[in-house]
Amino acid sequence: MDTSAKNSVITRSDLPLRVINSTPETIARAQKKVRRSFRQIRTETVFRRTLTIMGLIMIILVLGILLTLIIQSLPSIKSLGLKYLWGKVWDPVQDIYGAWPFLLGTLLSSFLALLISIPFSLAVAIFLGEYFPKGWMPDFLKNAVELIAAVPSVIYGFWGLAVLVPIVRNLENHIGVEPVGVGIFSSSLILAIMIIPYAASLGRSMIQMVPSPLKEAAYGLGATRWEVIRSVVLPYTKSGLFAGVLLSLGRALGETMAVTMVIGNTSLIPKNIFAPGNTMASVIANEFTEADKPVYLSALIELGLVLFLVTVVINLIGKKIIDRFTQ
Amino acid sequence: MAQIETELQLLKVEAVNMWTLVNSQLSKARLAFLNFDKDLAREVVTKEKRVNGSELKIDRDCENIFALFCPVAIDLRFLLAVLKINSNLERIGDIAEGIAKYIIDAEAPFTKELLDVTRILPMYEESVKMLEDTQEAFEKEDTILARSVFKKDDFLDDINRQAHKVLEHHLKDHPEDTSQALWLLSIIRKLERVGDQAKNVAEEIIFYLEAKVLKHKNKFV
Amino acid sequence: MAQIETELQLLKVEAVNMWTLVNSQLSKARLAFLNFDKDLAREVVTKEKRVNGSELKIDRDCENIFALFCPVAIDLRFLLAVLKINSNLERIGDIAEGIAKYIIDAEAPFTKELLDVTRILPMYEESVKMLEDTQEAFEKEDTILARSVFKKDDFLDDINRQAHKVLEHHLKDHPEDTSQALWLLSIIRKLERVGDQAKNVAEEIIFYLEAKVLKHKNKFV
Amino acid sequence: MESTIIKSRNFNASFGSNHVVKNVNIDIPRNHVIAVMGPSGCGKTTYLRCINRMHELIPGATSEGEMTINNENIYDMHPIFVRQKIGMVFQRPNPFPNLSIYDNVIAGYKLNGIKLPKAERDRIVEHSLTRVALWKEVKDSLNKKGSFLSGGQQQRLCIARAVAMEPEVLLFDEPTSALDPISTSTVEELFHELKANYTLIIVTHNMQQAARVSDKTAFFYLGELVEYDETKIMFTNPKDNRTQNYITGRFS
Amino acid sequence: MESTIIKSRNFNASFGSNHVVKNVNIDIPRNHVIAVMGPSGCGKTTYLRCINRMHELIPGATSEGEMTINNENIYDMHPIFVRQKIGMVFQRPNPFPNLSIYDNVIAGYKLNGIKLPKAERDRIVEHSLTRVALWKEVKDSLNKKGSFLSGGQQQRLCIARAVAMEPEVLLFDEPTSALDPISTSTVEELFHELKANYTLIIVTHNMQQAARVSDKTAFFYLGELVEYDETKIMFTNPKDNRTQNYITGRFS
Amino acid sequence: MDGKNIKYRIGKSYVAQIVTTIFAFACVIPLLFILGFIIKAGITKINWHFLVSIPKPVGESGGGIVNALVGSILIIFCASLIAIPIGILAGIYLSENGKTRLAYWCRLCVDILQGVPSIVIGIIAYFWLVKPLGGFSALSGSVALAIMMLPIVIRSTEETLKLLPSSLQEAAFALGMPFHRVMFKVVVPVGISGILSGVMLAIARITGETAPLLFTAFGNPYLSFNITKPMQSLPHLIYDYATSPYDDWKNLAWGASVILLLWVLLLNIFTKLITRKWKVQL
Ligand SMILES: Nc1ncnc2c1ncn2[C@@H]1O[C@H](COP(=O)(O)OP(=O)(O)OP(=O)(O)O)[C@@H](O)[C@H]1O
Ligand SMILES: Nc1ncnc2c1ncn2[C@@H]1O[C@H](COP(=O)(O)OP(=O)(O)OP(=O)(O)O)[C@@H](O)[C@H]1O
Ligand SMILES: [Mg+2]
Ligand SMILES: [Mg+2]
Ligand SMILES: O=P([O-])([O-])[O-]
Repeated sequence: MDTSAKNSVITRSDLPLRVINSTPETIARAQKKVRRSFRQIRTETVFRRTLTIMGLIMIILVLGILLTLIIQSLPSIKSLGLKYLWGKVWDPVQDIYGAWPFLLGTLLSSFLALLISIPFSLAVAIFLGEYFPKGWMPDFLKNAVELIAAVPSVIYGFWGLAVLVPIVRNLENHIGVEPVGVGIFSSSLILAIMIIPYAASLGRSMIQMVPSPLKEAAYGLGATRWEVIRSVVLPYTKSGLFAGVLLSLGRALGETMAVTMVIGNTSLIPKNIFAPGNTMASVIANEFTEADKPVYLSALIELGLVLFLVTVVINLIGKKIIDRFTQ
Repeated sequence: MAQIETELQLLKVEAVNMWTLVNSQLSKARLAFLNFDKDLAREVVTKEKRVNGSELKIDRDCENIFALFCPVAIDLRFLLAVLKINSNLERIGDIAEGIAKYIIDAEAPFTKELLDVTRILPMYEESVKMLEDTQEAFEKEDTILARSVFKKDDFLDDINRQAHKVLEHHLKDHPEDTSQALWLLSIIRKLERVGDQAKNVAEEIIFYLEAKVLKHKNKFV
Repeated sequence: MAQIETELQLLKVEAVNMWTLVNSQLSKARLAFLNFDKDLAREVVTKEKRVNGSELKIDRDCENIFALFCPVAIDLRFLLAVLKINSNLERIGDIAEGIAKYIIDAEAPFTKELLDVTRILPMYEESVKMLEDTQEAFEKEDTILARSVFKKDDFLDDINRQAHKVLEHHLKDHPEDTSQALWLLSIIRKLERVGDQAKNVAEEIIFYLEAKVLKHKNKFV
Repeated sequence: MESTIIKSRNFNASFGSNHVVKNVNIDIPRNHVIAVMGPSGCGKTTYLRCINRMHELIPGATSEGEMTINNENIYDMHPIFVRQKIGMVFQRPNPFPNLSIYDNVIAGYKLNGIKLPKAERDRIVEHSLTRVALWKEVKDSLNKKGSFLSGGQQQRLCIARAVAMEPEVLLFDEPTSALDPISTSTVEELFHELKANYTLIIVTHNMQQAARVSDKTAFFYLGELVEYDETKIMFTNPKDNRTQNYITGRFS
Repeated sequence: MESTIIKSRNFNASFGSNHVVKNVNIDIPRNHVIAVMGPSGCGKTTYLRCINRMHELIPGATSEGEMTINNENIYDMHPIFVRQKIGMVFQRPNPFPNLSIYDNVIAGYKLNGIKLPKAERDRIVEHSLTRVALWKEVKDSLNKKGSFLSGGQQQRLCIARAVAMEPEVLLFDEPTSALDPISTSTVEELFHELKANYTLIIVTHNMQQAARVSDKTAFFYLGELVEYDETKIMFTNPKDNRTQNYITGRFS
Repeated sequence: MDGKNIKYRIGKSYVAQIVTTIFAFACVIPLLFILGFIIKAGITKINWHFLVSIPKPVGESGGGIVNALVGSILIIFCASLIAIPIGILAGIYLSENGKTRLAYWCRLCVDILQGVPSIVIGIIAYFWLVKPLGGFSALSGSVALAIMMLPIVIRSTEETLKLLPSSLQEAAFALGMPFHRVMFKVVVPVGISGILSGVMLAIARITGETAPLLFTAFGNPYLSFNITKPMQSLPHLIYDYATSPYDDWKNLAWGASVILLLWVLLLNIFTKLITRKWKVQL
């Protein structure tokens, strides 16, 4: 829409028609009104430009992030090349930088967490979305799940360190692996709890979006409640539920503090899921301020770049699925 | 008030006007007949155009209401009744005109004796009365009054049925009255129709108000 | 096909049946008149009930279609036309019955001379023909045929207008024919009505097909 | 012979303390089209949903009184049986979006876990789609999703889905209020054909539709059944003043 | 004297490459009710929205041709002025939910930043609400939110809001299709009263409504203006076969 | 369709429902554990002194967290100042120009931003602010947190405005209102509860964030009001002291955890109240 007022001259056609044949004072009043309207029209243009600039800022921001990461990790990319990714040893003291232990640690802890959390988040989603959308009990559950998401990750880490790690150590004693307590398994447990709300609340809203006529159609054909859920609700929402899982995964991959506090922070390749390890995020958190050599710092930033790319891709896929679902 | 109600109200007014007009035509034709007043008769013939115009207007209004408002139940019955009453009234107007034309064509005033034997004067009065009664019944939505019309029609029918015999008898003694007798027979036949039409109108009024189809009932039951 | 189309189709069939029935009544009355066949005349009187029944049925059907389908445009015009045609046909049926009753009441066969001077036979034939033409025009949706009816009506009107003079004249010479003349006059007046009714029907057909209101037009323009 | 298929005696339904269907007595004859009309919120939908026990799916909804199908009390049967016998079609066409047209038609069997040989399934699909005059239009795209169909076709697909279960009664809740006039007329024409095999109960806001499609009409007002009669009589000569006022558009 | 207020000459409108209003020529007389009807998707709404330049709010929407109000080209004026002169009422009643009834009525002034003395505002509110026959019903609850009103009342409130700006023309896009029959009839009755002061253009799906409320009717088909005539004539004797088929419910 | 089959199906339905319920409520157990433990461990440490004094050095018991409290408040306040206006305006932009190419890329970027791990944002803030300005500062922490807030505010604004019926805007346009007035007088006020809840959510989320602060605000054992200098924050303090080997410090961390938890909890409750109160019935 062309909103620029061509000029501020008030023409006959700008006046309200009912005014044209009236007394001079009503015409003057109307002209005043019209002049104000011209001011409004100019403000409108300024406002639209401002909005567009805000939109642009977001793009610049993201491009800036990407560029910064790339530029800052250039030294490491140049000196280490691609084999950096599967280099098995990380030893800053000897200037050996291999990211494989952290990649493995990240993947292991995240997928394990995902595996543990899925049944619970799905159950919450179905319970809240379909079985009991209203009432005090589901309200309680809903708020509780929201609270899980709200608790800061550093508190999970702290609790994990203080409570969970000793329990896991006991467990490890029982099953006969090296009883360190801290390690991939502990961090997966913590992560699993932390990511339940993401898949659950997304799943719940997806399930609630299933049009009730659709469900009623199934009831109308004589289906039981479970059959309605299995044959109508779940198929209808499956892509949405998958997107919820993806978003949880993205969250697990990027989670820093809780993991840092319970994973053990060793640069060795984890031998099993109980072994201590390190994730990309936690290694950055631990070593960033200590990185004294340019390559060391750059190698850490390259880790950040990889983390950035992985999480971005996963998140984007999840978002696309949700967008498609909601349309 | 819903738009259709306004329209139906207007239609009713129109119908009542038509009634009044037709009534005045019939009464004037009667006066012309009584006083053998050819001028008045000519006026009746001229005014027939007005009746026709009125009929057309009501017909068109009914059609528009049907098309625009989709009437049902009592509204529908009212409209259908008005449609039928309208054409009946127009026919009565035609009859008044016909009688007027006869009077114009007739050569001489009718003899008192002939009028007496045929009982045409009470017949005429009664038919005018019937028409008035139906109008009142319609305006006041009075089915009792409408029903009263039926009995009066029997009276007309009786005179109509006797007419042939009476005239034949009269002509035997007064062959000079042939022309007059022929006119009177025509008029009596017409008046009988007025009675029938009035009865039809009364039936339509009852149909609209009570949703009973009376037509052809009293004849066979 | 939309439900209303089916209903209108059925209504049309019904109307055509009524037409055929009325036509047969009128023709039978004619035969009874020609052959002075009182039995046939009585049959006509009895069968009049059927015509009435048919009229009632069509009326009720029209009312239902109005109430249920809310017809507009050509459908509406068709229904209105059928409504009017229906009551006209019923009137023609009545007239056939009336003629039959006259024949029952008449004492002796009509003399050839009287028939000839009044030209009642061609009049009768023509009116039957008019009715048949309208039926065909209705069935075939043929407005040209419908229009042709108007001319025929002039012929009837002419005979009707002459009737009084002719009969008066005849009676002067043949006073013994009084009764017959009176009957014939009644019948002629009735046949004139048949012509009018047929004309009305033709007008309705044209109205429905072309949406032109012809009524009262040719008379005054 | 006209026989009664659905019968209510002193039937009541409530949402919690909100009494929305009051003492309804009605006899619905087999193989007829019954229209249920009345002003908004008068309980038409609620009554309809009581017939196949969908009402009780809403938390807090209760009902009492007698409601029988073929003289068996519906409320003594298991709802699953009831719903198989009494199909339902909703306001907006709602084919299952994740299923093909074919699967939508036999969804009732699939949902109920009834396994049929392929030939039998094909027969049911063809038969049901033919019944709703959709077979010709979709027989070449049975494996496509139903969502590419037009509104009227989708609604007919939903009717086919209900028909496939071979119910005795079909309930329709404002089946055309989400359709444009052309689709509406395709669906309305269908009703006449369906009534040879089923009993149809249609809730509609649209008086003209009730007039066009139904044999008998029930008029609800404030939860009461005010009048129930032949449609022709309802629209030419209603007995109750409330009916008359409603259909002639005069509202008090 | 009947004078033309809105006039289109060879008016066209498109959504991108989708040409939805084609060469429309129409003369709309002052102080009349004009109904615009036609099958779904024929461009009725689009044409209506072109009249007060709401069409161009949709990205990619274009229009060309002449459209005048009182012989001045609407497309030479600034849309803000056009819209103050030509009010619009939408399908669903949409009072501003965050404003009271009072504020809703003068929203056109208040939200445009036009300051009026309190007395003047009171006068406008009372006058507008009286015009739409709502004053009596709401005068004691002017400070309540509009959402507690019934559908018909809300729609009348929206009309009052448009009326408060003293427009010359009021556009209605299916103003009653979201209302129940009772509310519909309250709104329809209003049209007759409003036409004394405004020119009303009403898009409607409901043929009967067009018949009931309008003086003239325009019939659109596939983007063309097929016929435009007195409503009475349209419904008793339409000239175009497409019109006849549409209004008699026979669709090809 | 025999009765046995039906009974089996109904039974299955019930079993499924029970299993679902059990799994759903199982999630609550760890939460209760965590909350219970933290409150038990931390609540006794909290007193007035704890709230108004700065931490004591190693070996001295007592001490408080006032520096972290003040720091958190300041950092969050500055982050909000940056993120809320930009976020709301960008949200309006997205909801209004939904289909343009720029909006597509903008939306994509917002989606990307939402998925960026917090630690990466920390890195970015480090390079954009800490290095150029020559030292850690609260301000750089605020910027990092603002970047984290942005996508939440933008998306919640956009979603809220999109959910509003378009008839609302059209009604306003049809009254001849200019675009900015339509937005600020009609659309935003009606959608204010959704926008506010997005803002509160964003604040709640960054309140607990530690990673981006690690190398921006850095932490500071002393009370500081200078946003261009390093500053302590609650989560950072918890992280530092929780991973320290000293019991006194751990106790301090437990206390701080309870405070942080309460803070987040209150924010959540506050959000709920606000959205309920401001919710406009459409
Ligand atoms: N799910 C529900 N919970 C509570 N009350 C309800 C519910 N559904 C409907 N009602 C109430 O029950 C009454 C009847 O509703 P019902 O839907 O049967 O009316 P209806 O006649 O179908 O109206 P409409 O024509 O608007 O569909 C209404 O007044 C409504 O307030
Ligand atoms: N926002 C839009 N963007 C693109 N095309 C549109 C848009 N709105 C409408 N159209 C197209 O323009 C055509 C005309 O639409 P319009 O809304 O004017 O029809 P209508 O006659 O009002 O139909 P209805 O009765 O369904 O409201 C339709 O075919 C539609 O596909
Ligand atoms: Mg309902
Ligand atoms: Mg539209
Ligand atoms: O039209 P008629 O009065 O002669 O039946």
